[in-house]
Amino acid sequence: MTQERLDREIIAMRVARELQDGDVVNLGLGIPTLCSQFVPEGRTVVYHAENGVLNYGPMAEEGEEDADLTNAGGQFLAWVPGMAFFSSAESFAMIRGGHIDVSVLGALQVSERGDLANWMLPQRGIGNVGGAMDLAAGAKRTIVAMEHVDKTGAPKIVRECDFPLTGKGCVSLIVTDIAVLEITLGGLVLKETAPGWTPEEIQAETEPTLVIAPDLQEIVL
Amino acid sequence: MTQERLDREIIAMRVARELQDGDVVNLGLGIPTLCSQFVPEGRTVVYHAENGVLNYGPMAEEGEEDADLTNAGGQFLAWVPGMAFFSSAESFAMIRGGHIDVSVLGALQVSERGDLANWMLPQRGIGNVGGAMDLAAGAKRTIVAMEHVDKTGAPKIVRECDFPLTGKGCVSLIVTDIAVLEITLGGLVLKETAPGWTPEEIQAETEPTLVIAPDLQEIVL
Amino acid sequence: MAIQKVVGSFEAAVADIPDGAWLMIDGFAGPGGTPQNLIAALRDHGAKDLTIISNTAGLASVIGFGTVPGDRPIDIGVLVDNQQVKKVIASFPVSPSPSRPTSFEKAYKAGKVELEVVPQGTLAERIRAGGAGIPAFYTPTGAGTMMAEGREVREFEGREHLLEHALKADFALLRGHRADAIGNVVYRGTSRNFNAVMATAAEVTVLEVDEIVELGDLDPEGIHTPGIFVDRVVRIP
Amino acid sequence: MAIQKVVGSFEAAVADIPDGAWLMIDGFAGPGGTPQNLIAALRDHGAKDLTIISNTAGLASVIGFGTVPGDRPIDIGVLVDNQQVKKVIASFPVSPSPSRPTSFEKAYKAGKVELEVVPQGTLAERIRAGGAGIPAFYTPTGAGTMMAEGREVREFEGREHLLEHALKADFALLRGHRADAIGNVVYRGTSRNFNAVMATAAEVTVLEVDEIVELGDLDPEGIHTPGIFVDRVVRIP
Repeated sequence: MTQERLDREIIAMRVARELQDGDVVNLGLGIPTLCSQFVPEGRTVVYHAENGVLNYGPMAEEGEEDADLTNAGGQFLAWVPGMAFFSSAESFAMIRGGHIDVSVLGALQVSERGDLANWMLPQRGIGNVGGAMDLAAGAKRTIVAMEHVDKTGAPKIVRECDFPLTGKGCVSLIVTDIAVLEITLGGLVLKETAPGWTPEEIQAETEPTLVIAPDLQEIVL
Repeated sequence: MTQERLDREIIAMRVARELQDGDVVNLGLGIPTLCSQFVPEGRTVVYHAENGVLNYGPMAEEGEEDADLTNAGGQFLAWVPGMAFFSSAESFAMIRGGHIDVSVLGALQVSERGDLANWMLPQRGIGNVGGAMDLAAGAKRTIVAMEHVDKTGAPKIVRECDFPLTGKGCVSLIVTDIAVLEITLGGLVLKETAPGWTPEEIQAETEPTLVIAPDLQEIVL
Repeated sequence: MAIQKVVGSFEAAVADIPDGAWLMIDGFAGPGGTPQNLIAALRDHGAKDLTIISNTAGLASVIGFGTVPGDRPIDIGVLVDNQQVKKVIASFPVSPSPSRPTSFEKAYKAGKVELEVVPQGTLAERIRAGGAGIPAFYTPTGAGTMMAEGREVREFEGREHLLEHALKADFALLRGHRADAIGNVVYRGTSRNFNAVMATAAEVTVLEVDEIVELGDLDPEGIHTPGIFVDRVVRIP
Repeated sequence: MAIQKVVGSFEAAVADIPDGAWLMIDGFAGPGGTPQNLIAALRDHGAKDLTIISNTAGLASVIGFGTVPGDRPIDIGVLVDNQQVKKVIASFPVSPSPSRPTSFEKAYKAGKVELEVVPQGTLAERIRAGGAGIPAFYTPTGAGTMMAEGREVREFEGREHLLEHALKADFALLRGHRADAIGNVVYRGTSRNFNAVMATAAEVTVLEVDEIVELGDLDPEGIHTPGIFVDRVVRIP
């Protein structure tokens, strides 16, 4: 079997399986944004964007872009029935108040206890925190979607984050291009592997020691 | 000259002279409610009711009562152009945030330093605070409109309130049925008298010692 | 599966309210905004030992207060009468006139119900905080008064403030004007009062509404309570 | 005299902004909601040493971010370029990509401007608190991170929270969609973002709007910013 890294769409597809019928979901920039394309049939997900819109649907068609209708990343949305608009204060009251079921975020580092670092590269000396800290603190469940290692090949799943933190102990699931990992009180559990990857190979790209799930399986899409 | 106590309409008329063009005003129950009828010509006052309406106008005509359009006292209002509705949280954000220029309230007692007691008769053992404490704390200016003495003839303007307080040092002007008094750092100043009343007679119905304004005059309506 | 929050009866909408529940129920100076049908259903349902967070403790027994003559609307006074209420947290718990006591005042004086009086703005802000994930905040309201008793006092810019804590509830019983199937709601006029903020602060938010409309019929710019706050909607027949 | 908040020119609307003023200016990920005309007028006006509270510190120099191709909208980056800015308080101060630095990032690295980074929800809530008379509140956001530095940490229900203080400004420069002469305003779509909350927290609130309508033309149920928060409205020609 060829050992390949999953592409961004496949990561997003795996994350999308976590979204339950009726969930209110906030998708971060990058891979998380792609998740909305892959929600399993029969499930209705309510999308929240922190710039103040609920129940948004697809991106705007070319030529239909409207500066007054974007997601938090500045991507143009389509006008669909059922949307509701509100201010940033109300939007973050929803987030902080526990009204968002799932937040899907990218990450620079995640620790084995679920600490998240995703807003500042230390060497840049300046960064965009945006709504990430509020989402990390407020969403009922935080899922990280990311590449397993950084561009130099260094693990992004670490014992302790050395990048500035976004939130402590907030991440419950990590979906990467080679594995699905759950953060539990009993440790960092390897639940699923990408096709062709052994637990040992995944461990080699992961700093903390993995707990192998008794029902470890190939990634389910 | 006959010595009479001013009636409630005249008290309201005197208070109304304090309302400046463009002021945002919240009128309490009782005499304060009457003020809106007497705003001097040429001045536009914006009325705020704490149950969530701005720019309301007159009371509803008989037969036009609508349970969805009342002031905070449950009186029916008329639908007029320019109104805005909002929630109680937003309404009190306006009050607490200093966006109300003048609050006109009734009182059980006012102290010489402007402490206000208007929400509970101690002998009842239970009372309605409503929005009074928020208005006392938040309005830029609090004017009290009341009878000078209670039903037993006891002064309501006292050295220290012995009724439960609504707010400390919040009252700046008191308009009663016999006098207009200003609360200043230099003491409780008698500014205007009702027709036929001498400062001595007003002092006799007032517990703290009055400072007589150099420009003391008969009440200006 | 499409989201569907419309429930067929008031009875079904309150059926799972347990004894001892904390409720937020709208009620102002008159019937506007009061969920009269849900209150009646809760009376029939019979859950006891309720703690009710509301602006008033029921004023309908005081005739003519915000009420069209001849009308005697239902409010939480009926729950007090029915001995379902353990405690009320309110800003306006009694009649304006001592000579016309409400059901609540009589029960309170008989030692049958507890009361926490909260300034109206502090009540609204504590509920907002409950919905907004703010556990506590400082307010100038009530400093130097009885409300400071048992509360932390702290100065900001030379002025005393009180620390106030968030309020949340198990259920909110509210009244809206129009709603769609996914639970977007608009209120009408001053009936919005405590309804919109209470909708954010309960585990289960239930509204009775005048009208259920098609998805897209509500102006997306003018929705007062977005559907994520709403669990059940019942149309008033 | 009838209340009349409509001002004839952007120039007049910003003419009294002094050096050293604290400003709130809307700006999100794209031009939606950004008061481009008022920012341009402030650039021409020239007030210096400004402290600007905004979600971003200007992103227009990063092409294509929420922007229709070919368009290069004005944002607070032009005030940075014009050396009018002393400090920015923002949640999203720089380009998402380090390789495409904005004017602000260059000025910051050159030591010409100061920066306070605030989580977006904390920023919105601090502004709301400024408008709502809440001097300070506790939030779970940022606990256990750099944001806790220099802040009081306190546990509620076993969880760490930070004490955050209200933000206010001398002027707010905002963008609405429709307004009437007494200053009632509605926004359009996601352009509401920080505009509605900033409108409550400044001494002088100024909006540019697409349209001025007759009193009564705005739905009283759907007004996002009631006129008492608004001082000046300028129609975009």
